[in-house]
Amino acid sequence: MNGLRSWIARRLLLGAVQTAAVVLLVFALTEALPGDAAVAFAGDQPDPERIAAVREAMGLDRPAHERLADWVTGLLHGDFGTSLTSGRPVSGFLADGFGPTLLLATLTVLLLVPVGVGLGVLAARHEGRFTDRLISSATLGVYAVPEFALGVLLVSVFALRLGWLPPTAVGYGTGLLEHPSVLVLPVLVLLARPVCSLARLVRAGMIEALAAPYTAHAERYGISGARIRYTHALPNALAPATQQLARTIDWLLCGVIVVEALYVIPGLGTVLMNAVADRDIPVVQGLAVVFGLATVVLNLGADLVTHRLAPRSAVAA
Amino acid sequence: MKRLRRYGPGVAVAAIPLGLALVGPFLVGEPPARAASFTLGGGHRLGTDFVGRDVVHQVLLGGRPVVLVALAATALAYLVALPIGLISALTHRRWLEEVLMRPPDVLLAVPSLLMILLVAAAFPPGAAGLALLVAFVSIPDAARIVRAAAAEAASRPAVEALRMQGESWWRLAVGYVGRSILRTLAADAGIRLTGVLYLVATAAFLGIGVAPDAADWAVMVDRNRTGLLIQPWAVVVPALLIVALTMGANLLVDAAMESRGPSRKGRRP
Amino acid sequence: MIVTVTGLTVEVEGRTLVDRVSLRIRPGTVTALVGASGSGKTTTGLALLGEYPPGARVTGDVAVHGTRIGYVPQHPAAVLNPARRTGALLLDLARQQVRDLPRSQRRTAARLRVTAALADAQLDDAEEVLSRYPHQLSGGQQQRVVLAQALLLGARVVIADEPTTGQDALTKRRIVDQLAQVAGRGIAVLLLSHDLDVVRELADEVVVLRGGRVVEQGPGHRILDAPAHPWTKELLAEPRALPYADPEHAGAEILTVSGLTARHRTGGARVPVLSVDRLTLRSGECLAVVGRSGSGKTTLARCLAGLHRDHTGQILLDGEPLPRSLRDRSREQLAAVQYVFQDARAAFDEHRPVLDQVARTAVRLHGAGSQEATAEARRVLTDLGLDDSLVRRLPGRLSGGELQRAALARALLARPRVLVCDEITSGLDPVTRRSLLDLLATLVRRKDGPGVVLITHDLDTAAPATRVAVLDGGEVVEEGPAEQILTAPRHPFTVSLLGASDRWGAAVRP
Amino acid sequence: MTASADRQTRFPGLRRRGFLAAAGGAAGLGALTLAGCSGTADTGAATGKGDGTPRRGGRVRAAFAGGGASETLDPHLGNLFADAARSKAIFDKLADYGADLSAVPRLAAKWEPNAGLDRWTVTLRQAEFHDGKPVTATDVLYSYRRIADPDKAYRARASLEPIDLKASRATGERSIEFVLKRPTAEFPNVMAAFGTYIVQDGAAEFDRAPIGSGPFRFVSFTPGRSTVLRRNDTHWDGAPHLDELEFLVANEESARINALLGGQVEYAHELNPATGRAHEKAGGIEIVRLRNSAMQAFAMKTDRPPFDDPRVRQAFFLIADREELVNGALSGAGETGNDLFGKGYEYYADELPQREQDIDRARHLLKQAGAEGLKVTLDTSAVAAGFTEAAGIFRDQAARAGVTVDVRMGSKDSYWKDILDSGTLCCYRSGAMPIESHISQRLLTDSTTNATKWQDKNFDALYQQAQSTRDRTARAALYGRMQRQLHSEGGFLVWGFGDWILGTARSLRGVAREAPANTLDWARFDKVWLA
Repeated sequence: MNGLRSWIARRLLLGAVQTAAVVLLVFALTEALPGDAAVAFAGDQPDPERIAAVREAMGLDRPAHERLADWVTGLLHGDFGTSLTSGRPVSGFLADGFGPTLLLATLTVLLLVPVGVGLGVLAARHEGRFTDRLISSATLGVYAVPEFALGVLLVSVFALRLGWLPPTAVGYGTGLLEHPSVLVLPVLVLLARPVCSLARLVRAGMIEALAAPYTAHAERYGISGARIRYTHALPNALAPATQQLARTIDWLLCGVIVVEALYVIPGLGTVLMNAVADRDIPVVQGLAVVFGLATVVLNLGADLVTHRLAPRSAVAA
Repeated sequence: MKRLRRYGPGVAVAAIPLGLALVGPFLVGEPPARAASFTLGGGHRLGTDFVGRDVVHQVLLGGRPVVLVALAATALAYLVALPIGLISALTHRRWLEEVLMRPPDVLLAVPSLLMILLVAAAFPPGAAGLALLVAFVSIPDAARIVRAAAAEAASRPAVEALRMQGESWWRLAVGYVGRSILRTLAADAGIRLTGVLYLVATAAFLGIGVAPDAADWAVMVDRNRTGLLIQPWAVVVPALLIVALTMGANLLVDAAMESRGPSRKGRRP
Repeated sequence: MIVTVTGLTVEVEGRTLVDRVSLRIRPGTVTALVGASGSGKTTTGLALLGEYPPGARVTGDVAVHGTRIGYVPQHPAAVLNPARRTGALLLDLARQQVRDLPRSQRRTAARLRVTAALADAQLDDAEEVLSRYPHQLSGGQQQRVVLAQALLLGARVVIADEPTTGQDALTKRRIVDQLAQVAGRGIAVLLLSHDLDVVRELADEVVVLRGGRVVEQGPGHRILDAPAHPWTKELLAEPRALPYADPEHAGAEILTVSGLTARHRTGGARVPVLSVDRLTLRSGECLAVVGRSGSGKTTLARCLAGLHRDHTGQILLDGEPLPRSLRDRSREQLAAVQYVFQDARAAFDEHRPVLDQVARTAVRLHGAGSQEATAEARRVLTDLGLDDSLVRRLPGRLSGGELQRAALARALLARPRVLVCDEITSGLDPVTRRSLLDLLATLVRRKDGPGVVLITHDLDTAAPATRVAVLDGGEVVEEGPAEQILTAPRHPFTVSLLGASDRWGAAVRP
Repeated sequence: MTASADRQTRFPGLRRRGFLAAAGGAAGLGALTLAGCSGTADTGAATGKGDGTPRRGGRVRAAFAGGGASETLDPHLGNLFADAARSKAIFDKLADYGADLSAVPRLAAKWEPNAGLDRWTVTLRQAEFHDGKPVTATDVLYSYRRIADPDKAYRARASLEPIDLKASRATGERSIEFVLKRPTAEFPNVMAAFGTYIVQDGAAEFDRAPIGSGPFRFVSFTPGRSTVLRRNDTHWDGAPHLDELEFLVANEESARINALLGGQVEYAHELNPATGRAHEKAGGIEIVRLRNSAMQAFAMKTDRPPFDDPRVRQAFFLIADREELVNGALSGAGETGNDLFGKGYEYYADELPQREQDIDRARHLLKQAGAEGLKVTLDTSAVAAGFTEAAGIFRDQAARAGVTVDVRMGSKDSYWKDILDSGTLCCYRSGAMPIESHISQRLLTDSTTNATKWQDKNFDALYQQAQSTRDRTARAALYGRMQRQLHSEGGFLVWGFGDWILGTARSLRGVAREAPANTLDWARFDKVWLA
């Protein structure tokens, strides 16, 4: 397993490089945005004198590389810096936004795997028959609907017309868990697309695995159908799905921005949108670090799982 | 007959939006006079949109940009991903492989929407710019898929046999490897097209890239949704067309995948 | 009688794969189905398991009397689940058998049964094997695990499909012993094989198939020693005895390998796998390189062809060093050293007609125009017995033997000085193999014919060579004239290799 | 570009960029003495009628678009509607704007200028902070000095510019003498200006336990999420009817309306016109339209070609089909404009004839000016509702007069700065503020945000004259002259005034229906009750 350890070490190194690159890229892009925090702050009162004063107060009159260097130095000491706009520590922003987003993401992933896999296996089991056609077309259809459209639709039907669920999470703050009903719609919206893609991948993988000689062999030797499906075929079908799952961090982020806006959940997506609008670079940077790290860790995890599920495939470090 | 059964549904579903997108702009005449926004009747068969324009007129015009941006972005992504993937799969120089595949790996860690948000804000793009941008964020993933598929094909003895014959790189890369991974690419392209459409639509939701009053189905869905309760057609029609486009594309991909028959994974020993 | 097949006919889309086959299998005996590729052996074997190709029309009757049937396919890896540890299916099988026990005892009981079955299949380090993934096992271990599955199942009949194809003499020996032992336990073995040495050694009953029909059937020695049917005779014909090359013909040294050390990358490290002090090839001669799998013979061949770059030392062509990678070799150098692959099907582009692919050699290496090249290719192909209508097809429509000839033609079009043939006959049935080797001999014997490096695990194939080099563990342990090596080996490894095949008396017939 | 962009596109005035502020650099000559300076007066007019008798008790939740995690309760830092509404609940100003944007006294019981209009004596009413301490002249001076601190960039600093704070002093516990740098007849507008809240002497930190004198006391605050307040029983203007008030942040308009429909909030600020129309008749909720809240215009730079020629400006005035713009860009939720700011406000010149589209005359004028086949670039951005829509519509209208308008989209986060000095034609809007403030901020040679580059010595002189004129009628006449000039050749093509649309639960009563956004009765929760 020494090979595995050195592989992980190399992956972590790559992860660090990736995160650094993300931060640099984000910094460069944020710098390239028209206007800075001072201009954004001045808004419809772009009195030049006032902008200059704000700029000085925020330290924006210093060269970009100096500000970046300061920020990086701080980061190495575990300090994310302070928000330009509010003067509060960035770590506070991240900590506040992290809870709701993590809750949404965790719930989504927890539901995503069983539902996606279940649908995929069900469809594969009835390949070509009605159930399969139904699941396949439904997943295709839902997959094509962007989150915002689905969100509007679900609210209209389940919250406003039928009144079954609260339409937004307004006013629940961080106590989302105590009000599980407000989470139903957001999680449904977040789930929709990943479930579809996962189900489709699992279906394809299952069909292939069910047609493989080793499945035929187990069948030939009288192993029960359910056991073959879940313990013999499924692990093979999951390898490609796992990789896809890691990519859902990207999706979840897209989805989370939309869902947080639609359902008023004050998570990282909201923090990001506000910070970009405010040109609050330290906050955007802090978020880039968080997202970069999350992506790196998830991809590493996915590769490890793939390694376990498809041991033959050499995973490139 | 078999072909019809296989491709029929996909073609049928995709034909309406594609047809509208391609022919629509030639069918429209002068824009009808503006009316109040979100009204029904008054000679507007599908009512008016959020700035009082005729929805039918907008629908006819709005397909082309969506389809063009989506197709162009997908094509562009492959235009870059293909050489990267092919070269890195075929080269024996590890450094070259590193140089080609590491940057996409790094980009993979950047959430695509964050990327689009920032770039679009920094350099406000037009439709072409949006296509470029969406293509850009799709490159890493596409390059990885091309590379994986190409590496498999490149490791076959056929490639070594071609090398023994002194064949040129082009012939190897395009004539053999490219040809062998065509189906994988077609399947991936279908999925990517859906992803691109989704990104374009979501970008419109977030106000990126396209003029906010552009005749564009994705923009229409977003901008007209405020009037959903008083004038649903302005949202429902373009939304259904987008869904039909993605569904059709995926049905076609599925059909192509089915015709591929049993997987090629199990290679002859 | 444990299995009775009567008048079995299997048709797919109008083609008859198996035609009115009848056979009976008795417990504790080995029944061999013998025939060339495509003779219907596997279809018949699978029919016993109740499995048929998709869309098959089946008539006749297969009666299995009160037992499950075990199956050991040609490539055991295919039936081992790559995503599960080796023990997964074994434990599942055992668990079914211990259902009656109290829940607390089931696990231990199942475990015991699995270990016992592995022991029966001669796998000693059971725990170790069970916790590994299939790809971490050697081919032999994989085969034994699959056999253990059949034994654990309690199968009274085991079908072994081409168990020895592509195996070296020592491995073959082990497999034969194992099958004999299985039969010794009272289990009926249905052996599907074209390896007549194995059949001779094992079979109590032989059924000769051709084109899906039984041409001859009877007790093993009767069929093998006194075949009645001409096809059986052809199948049984002696392997080639005449030397490939004309001994008079051997000329100057064309290829010299000196101080070669080749490495493979495993994990992060580069491990040396081959080290050759000195090896030469003269024009007009045939050098056979023999060894077990993993001995480094293919690596040697690939170094010569420039397909394996990671090596030190020199390969001289006419005294001039050859660049390590074929990417750096000039056209002349490329043309001078050509390579024929083991798997001919994989070595052709499935999307282009064979003729076009063959002709490209002339275009690329000799600058011929495309018409000219096609004409030349057609001539060479016809020479090798492939007619025009055949070579205009896509590779998928040609048989393995035909494709191997086309591959030879592709190499010959380069007019090579050195032709490296890597296991080109493994996997071919005796008839096809013999004709291919005869063809090779004609080439070598031509006036400006190439020197041939023949990589093989099969001593019969190596025997007619001019010289033989024996590789073991990446080193040339012995080298010399074929006759000397194969009759009076000096190195213990060569002795053991020869000894293994000696037992069935078919080994050395120089 | 961002979700905030999104909300801004839809509704004017969200966040910093869209604030309908009335911050003015200069002062005006106001009503010299205020009639009806009594504390509780004048709110009734604006209050919803027929709502029955107020009932005490209950909790109201109000949804606003907010500023995210960087929000603050510092009343001087506030920039957003949400900030303004919260500040209004916790703090008081000396004065505030009535429905016609004239100053209404609040903490100031009365104000009195000297003869030269450059010294004003303000007497405070008896009021106390939430901690029981009285509001004194010291607190007022501390607050104003804090705002005017040159090291800080408080938004209201420009508004307080006319005051010489060094010379101003407390003349008693509840009386202050403000010394001004020049005669300022409209000084009460300064005291009513946005963000000029009175805090306690020495207060610097507001996010943990802000103390004001306003109708509600602080309970809790989570930036970007919620602010909970409760009734201040001792408020000088009478205790609020509500027990509790919670401000909630919901940036998406659809989220606010959904929350309202789902009963999660009782008040949703900033709805869009289509939403308004959809629910106006449906009856589930009440839709409140605050008229004349947002001026919508195109700003022409009068100092550079082609708009340095008044004939071209006039031609553009005539190109606009205002009805179509209001129907299209504002979805009908608004009124047409007459190229003047402040419809319905004090001093508005409503005697001027409404300008109508006249393409032929426009063509004629352009031809005279030698500007046939004119091509101009129209800057717009998703910074405010209706901007891009208006740009598109105007492009089509201009085409009929042979003018090619090229619409250019800019970044919304830096839009206001970008259009201030560059470009020639841009979309423009403004929230409610007194006409005087509009002039002083935007139309004088030395105005800091003069987006039309309207620099006219004569006009400047008229303004100075007005500021030194005590008599209200005489002053009105001067404003009339200025407006006539602007109407005939100014740089603002004011095509409409957008409604400000609110949604309220049917149980919420007493919501003012006449107060434009930014005035006293807008977003005022001390006079509402739950039926």
